[in-house]
Amino acid sequence: MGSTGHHNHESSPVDLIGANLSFLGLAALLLGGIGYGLRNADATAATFAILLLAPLFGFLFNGLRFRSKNARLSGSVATLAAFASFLCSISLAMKVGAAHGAVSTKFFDWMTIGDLNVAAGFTVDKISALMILVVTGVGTLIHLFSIGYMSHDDRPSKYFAYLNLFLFNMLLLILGDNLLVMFVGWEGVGLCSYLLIGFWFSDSEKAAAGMKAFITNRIGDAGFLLGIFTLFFIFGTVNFAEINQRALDIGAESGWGGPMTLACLFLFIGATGKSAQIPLYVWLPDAMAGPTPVSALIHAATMVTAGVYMIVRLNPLFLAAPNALHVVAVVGAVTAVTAASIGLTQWDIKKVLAYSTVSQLGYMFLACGVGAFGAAMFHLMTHAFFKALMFLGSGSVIHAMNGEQDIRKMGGLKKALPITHGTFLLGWLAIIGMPPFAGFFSKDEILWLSFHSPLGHWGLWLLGVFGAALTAFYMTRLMALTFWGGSRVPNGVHPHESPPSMTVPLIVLGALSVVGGWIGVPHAIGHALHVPHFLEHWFQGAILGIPGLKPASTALEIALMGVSVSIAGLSSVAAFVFYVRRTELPGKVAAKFRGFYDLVHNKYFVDEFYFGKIIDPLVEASRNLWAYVDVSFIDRGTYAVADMVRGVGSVAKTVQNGNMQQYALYVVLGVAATIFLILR
Amino acid sequence: MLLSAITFFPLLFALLVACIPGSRARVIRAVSLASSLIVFGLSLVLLAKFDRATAALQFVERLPWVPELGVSYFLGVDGISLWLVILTTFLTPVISLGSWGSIAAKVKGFHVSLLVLETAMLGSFLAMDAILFYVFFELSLVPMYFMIGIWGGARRIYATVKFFIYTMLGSLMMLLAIIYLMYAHHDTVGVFSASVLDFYKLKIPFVAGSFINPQTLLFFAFALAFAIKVPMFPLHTWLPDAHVEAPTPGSVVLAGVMLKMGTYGFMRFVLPLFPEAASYWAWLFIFLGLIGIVYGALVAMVQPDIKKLVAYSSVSHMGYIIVGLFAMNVYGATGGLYQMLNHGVSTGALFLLVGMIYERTHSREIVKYGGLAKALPVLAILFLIVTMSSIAVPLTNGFVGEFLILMGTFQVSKAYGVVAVTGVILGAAYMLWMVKRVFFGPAGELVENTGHPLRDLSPREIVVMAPLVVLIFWMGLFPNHFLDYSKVSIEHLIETRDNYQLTVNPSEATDVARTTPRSEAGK
Amino acid sequence: MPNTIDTILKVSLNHYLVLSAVLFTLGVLGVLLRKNVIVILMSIELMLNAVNVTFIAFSRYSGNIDGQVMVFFVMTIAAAEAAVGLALAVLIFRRFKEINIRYFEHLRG
Amino acid sequence: MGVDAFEIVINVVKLLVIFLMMIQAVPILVWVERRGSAFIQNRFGPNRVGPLGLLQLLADAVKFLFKEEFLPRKAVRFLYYAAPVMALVPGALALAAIPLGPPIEVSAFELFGQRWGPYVFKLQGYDIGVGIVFILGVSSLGAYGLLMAGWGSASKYSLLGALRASAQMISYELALGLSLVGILLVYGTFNFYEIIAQQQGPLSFSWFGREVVGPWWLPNWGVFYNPVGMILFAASTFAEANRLPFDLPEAEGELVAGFHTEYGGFKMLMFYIGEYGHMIVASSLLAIFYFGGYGIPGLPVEVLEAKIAAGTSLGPTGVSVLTSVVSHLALLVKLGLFLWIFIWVRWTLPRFRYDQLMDLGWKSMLPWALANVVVTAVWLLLANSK
Amino acid sequence: MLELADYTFYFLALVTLVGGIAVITAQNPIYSALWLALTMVSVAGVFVSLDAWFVAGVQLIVYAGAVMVLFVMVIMLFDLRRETNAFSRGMVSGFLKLASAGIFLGLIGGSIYNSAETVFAPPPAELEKTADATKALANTLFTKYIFSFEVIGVLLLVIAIGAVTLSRVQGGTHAKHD
Repeated sequence: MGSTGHHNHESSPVDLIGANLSFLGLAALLLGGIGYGLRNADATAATFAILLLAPLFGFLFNGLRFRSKNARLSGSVATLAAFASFLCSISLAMKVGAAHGAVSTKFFDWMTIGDLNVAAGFTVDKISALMILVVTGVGTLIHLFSIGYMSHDDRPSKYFAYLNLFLFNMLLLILGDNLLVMFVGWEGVGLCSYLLIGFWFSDSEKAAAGMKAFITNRIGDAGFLLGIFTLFFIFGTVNFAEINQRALDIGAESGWGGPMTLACLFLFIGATGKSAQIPLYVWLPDAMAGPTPVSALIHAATMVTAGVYMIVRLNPLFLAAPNALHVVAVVGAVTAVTAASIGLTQWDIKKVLAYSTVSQLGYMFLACGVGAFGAAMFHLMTHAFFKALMFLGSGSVIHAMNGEQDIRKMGGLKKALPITHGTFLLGWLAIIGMPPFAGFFSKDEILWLSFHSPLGHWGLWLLGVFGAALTAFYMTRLMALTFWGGSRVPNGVHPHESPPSMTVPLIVLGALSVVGGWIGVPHAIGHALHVPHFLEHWFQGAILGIPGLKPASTALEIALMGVSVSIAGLSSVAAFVFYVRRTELPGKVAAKFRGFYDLVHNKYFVDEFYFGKIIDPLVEASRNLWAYVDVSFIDRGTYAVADMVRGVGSVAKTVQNGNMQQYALYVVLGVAATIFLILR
Repeated sequence: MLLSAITFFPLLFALLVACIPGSRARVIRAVSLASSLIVFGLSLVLLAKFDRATAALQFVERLPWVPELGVSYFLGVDGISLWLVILTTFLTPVISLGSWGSIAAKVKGFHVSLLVLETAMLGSFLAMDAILFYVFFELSLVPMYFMIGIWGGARRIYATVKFFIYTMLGSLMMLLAIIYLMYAHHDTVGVFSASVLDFYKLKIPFVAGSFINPQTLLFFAFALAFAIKVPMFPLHTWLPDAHVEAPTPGSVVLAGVMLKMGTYGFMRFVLPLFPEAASYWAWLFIFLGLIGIVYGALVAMVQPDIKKLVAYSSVSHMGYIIVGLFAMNVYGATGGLYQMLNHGVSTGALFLLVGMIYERTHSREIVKYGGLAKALPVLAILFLIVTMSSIAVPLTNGFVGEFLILMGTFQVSKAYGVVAVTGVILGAAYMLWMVKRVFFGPAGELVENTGHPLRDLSPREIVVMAPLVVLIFWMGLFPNHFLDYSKVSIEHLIETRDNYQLTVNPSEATDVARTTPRSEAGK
Repeated sequence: MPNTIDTILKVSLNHYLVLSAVLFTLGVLGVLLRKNVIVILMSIELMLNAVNVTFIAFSRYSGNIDGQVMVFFVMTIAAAEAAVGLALAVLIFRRFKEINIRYFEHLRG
Repeated sequence: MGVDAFEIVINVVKLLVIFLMMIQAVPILVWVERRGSAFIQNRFGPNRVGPLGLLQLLADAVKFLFKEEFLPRKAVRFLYYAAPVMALVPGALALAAIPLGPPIEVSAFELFGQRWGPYVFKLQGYDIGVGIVFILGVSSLGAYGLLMAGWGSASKYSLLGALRASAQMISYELALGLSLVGILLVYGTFNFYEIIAQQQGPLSFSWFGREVVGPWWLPNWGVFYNPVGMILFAASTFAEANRLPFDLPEAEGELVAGFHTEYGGFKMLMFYIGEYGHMIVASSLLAIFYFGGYGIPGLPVEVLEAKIAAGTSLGPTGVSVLTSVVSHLALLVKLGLFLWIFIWVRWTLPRFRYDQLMDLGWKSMLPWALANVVVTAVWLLLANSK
Repeated sequence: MLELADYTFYFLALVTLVGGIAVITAQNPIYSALWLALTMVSVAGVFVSLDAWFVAGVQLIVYAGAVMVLFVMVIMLFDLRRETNAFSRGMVSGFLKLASAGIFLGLIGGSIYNSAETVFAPPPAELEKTADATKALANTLFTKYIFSFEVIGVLLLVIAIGAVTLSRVQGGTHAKHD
């Protein structure tokens, strides 16, 4: 392969000319789009155009020179594109803040058939403003991080192209003013996820992981589609604003069979796929096959939260279908606990984080399910900060360990990777919910509302707290095994701190993990500290309040807060003891509960169940269908008919025996008969 | 004259090509390509002059052919056939150029066949006289027969015979039905006519629940012909064989255009001619279409041969179109029409790419592949794009069509919708699995041991693929550019389905009156 | 006053037609009964001649020249047919050293 | 009844006379040929019997008549005997259709108390409107004589000769017929009398609507209109008559004597008569089509008749008879010339090879003849257009 | 009252039919061919009796002169002798063949008997002079039937090529030796 590889390095003149031409064309396209916005509408349209087209431009620029190995150039362009988007996001968010409402624009009509009129229309309201800030902000940081991370890769240009494409699609998802444009982004991010997970496609397992992600997502997407149809046939529109308005007009429906409930359930299927909830979460841990920054961006901070975002986006609709919300809450809570429990036993640093993500997403859905959409968005944001931080941190570790991901072969990295360790520590504190770190505020709001909301239940709260304890335990375990204690690093590996392009994002994210939660200080505390709940104000008007939410006693809230924090604290202390002080204990416990341990360690055999009981039988059945229905039944039937015809033919062909005089006789007889008929 | 020009120019050029000595392969290819481009240019003129505000037939040409039987040379175009015509003229140059690599022997015969085939296909999309339609419909079999039979693979004779007999059987039924309709016209109006427009005016007796009544029988006679051509589920087995044995250009033209003749027939004949029967039996066709979607996808998943996989994916995709058409609402019908174009573009592109792979490694067995993306990155990218179109990822053309079809289906029944949606999942499954096994993973047996370095796409091959890729995105991004032309026609078809009438564009009516066959017959 | 026999014997169109019919039937018999390809070809010529007689007779009795034109065409076709038929006969003879019509059975698929 | 019987009698008499003329001409031609060849080859030839060997003819006739009749073993009797007759008859029939002079117009006269006439006797066996077509048709039957002879003799030489002969005849018949088409286009008729009538007087034709008239001595002969056709026709007639340089059927070196190898005596003589008959017919046609037939250059028939009427004191019948005789003599002179050319060529040119013969016929003469037709047609179209 | 023309017709008809019968009964193909030639000539005579002089001439040239000569040549070339069983075998089929031919003749005869009297009862009109008739023939042929004429021309060309191709022998006198 050496020669072919060499061959590929050199760009042929055709490629070069093509790349340059397309670069010019694309630049013209970008400028044209911006110009269009400036000329036709206003600065808003132009901002939207730049926001969307900058990553697309980055994608095309890098994509057309995908053979390039120049990580610096590719990365810079990509990062700049993301940063341009970020600036636009800020501008738009400010506009939204100033307007106290949505800012919209429409580029063109996409599909106009019958009653269906879908425009390529985009809107920023308070929900999406937050979302684009997170996505472009974190996205920019991760792009920056990637420059260093991918510097030794074979195809950095392709990588950045995919990353920019992802950003573009994510923005479509967020900004689309109707379900279909959201669906475009929805599938688009899935596609990018597929491409990025399978980025190192030469490894069969990584390619398989990408495929698995895509197909699992597809199942969810199918549900999403059905949801779109249902909504369209209820409301005659796919526009978010109109749907929400009409849902509000109709009011809540009871029972399970109502069209809105059905629509919500269909949409929730979509959300479980995209946001890795039970039963479609299986792809996310496998998705760790992709480059680590990708895991940070897509599989922690942004894409996987799309389901939550979608539900929040449609919160009036979901509120009109309380039964659907119950399903969301239960699925969320159960996922939170299940995933956390699996996280306890994983040895792969990224897998731990992956299950952690699933678990945290469960919290967000729990929040949605109890009607606390603001809390869900809040946790979404803080989670984006600290989980991105931790993934990038793990990326830094993996980079330092030359690609090693098994935490059993780490330990004591604190010294070698001080910045990484420091920032990771902040993330750890955030995720286990230590006040005043970001995670504390958001998670606590969820737990409180799950208890307190009329849509909630104490059982949900209990699950949430249990999950929090598990979270604290496995995160501490991760910290302990990776950074603390004695070194188990194999010989020949010399961990070293990453370059600034990687550490700077870490630091920024670390800071955000600390302060990110302060915009949503709960009333119970904030009242005392005179700190307002910024976020709640921000969402006023965009997110409906929980219907029938009674004022609660501050004492109860603080008490519950104390319970959860202390349980988490205890849990992490226990983990510290287990994995730093008395390292023999985990083995003993595992031996004691062998069966349970195996169950958890093997992720409850869900993958095995899916493959063994659904996919393999389906493939086998397809083989049989082919062999028996197609080949044996239909073709045999055809042959039988053919044989019949041939039989008739073989009888009839005795007439045509090649004896021309007999033919002539037939002719004569025929002519005679004709004459007879004429004369008759 | 425009339609006649579009229809018969390829035939004329075929004659021209036939006059070039067979040894001058380059000249033949160049002339063939140029001529198909000229025809494409003409069809663009048609597009530019097309009046999208009316559902009436446009550019009508009508000359008596057999005046005694009311058979006329009757061409016309409306929003339903317009895009199929353009699809045909668009794909032909692509195929022509694409064939440079795969057709090395008997170049002249191939290009003559291709051009004759183009005439036949265009004729069947443009013919508004049932007999004329039948003639073109059948004529299209002949060049295809040669294409598979001469330039095909090892079992080509088996495949051609199967293909030919299957299709022939169905169309014979259709011929009988056409003759019946001509007589029916004679019985009610007093003169023979084979004009489809006149057929629309007939009221054919229908009895619900019974099989033996004229409309139901005629309905099934037509439906059988088109169902085989499409092909619909239990009648599909000729397709994989034909595709596997056909040379690449043959596959492209077969999947790209010829299958559309079946679905077009449903739209032009079956639905409007037999409204009651079509409504009554719609469940059956939706049912079979759904089975086709799922069954085609499942069987595609386990195919060991790339081309066969794509062929079965065609079965699945065509199932969508059938379901969409028989949903009988504006979404389903629009989606169905759009999906015809999509399938032409995407599956055509897929077959071309498979052909390009085959030209390099001379095998289509999936298990022998792997890691092809590393050896042939450009091809892999194109293949991935086309795959995305085939599995209907948004912003590609496939999404628009499939979305509309699913929506139409969902409107008919939620259950239908749910079943149809599974096709979306399975479609992704088999295509991506195939992509994974062929392009990803470690280098496979064939990729490693070809004995010569695999060459990535040549400029010619990129030129072949470029228009298809552009179209994939264009159709996905701006479906309105295309649907605007068909909208009025489809809405007319759906809304007045119980009493569908097609008129001739009034501005051209004077011409028609002058050459109407009846006045000829009266002499 | 011509008698009945004379009336019947007086040559009219019918006489030519009957002559032609008989001649044609002779040709038919030749085609049906003979084995030799060449004789069969000759019998066909016989039939064509019979037809020519009919044409000319009708032409004469209806005062229409078109019949003679037809005869030209028939003669041309006859010449062509003889040429190809004989060529085939030559081939058959080369192969089988005999020109029995039955050898043409080998031509069936 | 009376008219029929009279006509039949007259026709039979005419046919007999013409047949006898042909038969009588043959010994003379044989003598000429022998003497002529001797002259050409610088030897004496038959000069013993009678003056200039003229009586040699009689001697030969006697020898032919009294030779032994014999039938080769295995010969097919009927064919063997029928063949010479078949060789003789077409020539005679063809000759009978050729006008040998202007018609004799007999004014009404009284004889045996009955009133006869007026009659018009044509110097021709019988008049057929489509004369040339008939002649071609009849002479094409000549092939049967050869074939029957070849087959009936049960001899390989004969058979080969016969096959060659008939193939040659069929081949050259095409060129023959086509070469005539050109001149027929010019005349616009098949009728010999009309053709000859058109060739009387000085050369005159229309050229783009203008009438062009040549000097009085230049006759209005077909050869000036269609020289290529004339050459082709002449060449084809050589082949048709199986004369050198086209005498492949009786090529002595290869086939002994071709189809008449097995013949002797009177039957042999009949073949000779057939062959010379062919020559006579061909010469006559050449004269009629290209050289004014019985017309005298510079002296059209009408003028001749007028001069005779003026110069003698004969009645109209006598004038007509005299005119006919003079014209006939003119034809005879031309015939003699052409026949001499036949003989001259025979003793001058060598024989073709068989494939050369076929090539010449199919690949040279046929295209030339076709081109001649086309060119003539175009020329006529142009010339007659105004 | 029978005239000369009538006797001529009967004579020619007799010759024609005898010739025809002889063609199909002669055991030796060469006699068949010669008899056929005779039939052709007498058919030409029939044409003459119908005032179709030109066609008669063409009949002589084409049929008697060329086509039949070709037949005779081929037969001679093959050296076909008297055939021991010249007729195809099979009692049943033979009977069937004879019967069908008989039926055929009967039907045609019957139709002639039934129809011709009524259709062509009036005595034939005299055609113009033969020369004019030939011109009329040419006019019809080259105006009304010009297309057919051209088609026939093309057909002849095709046939000529086909016959040459069929009977071409590899390595004949004109083959290139190398």
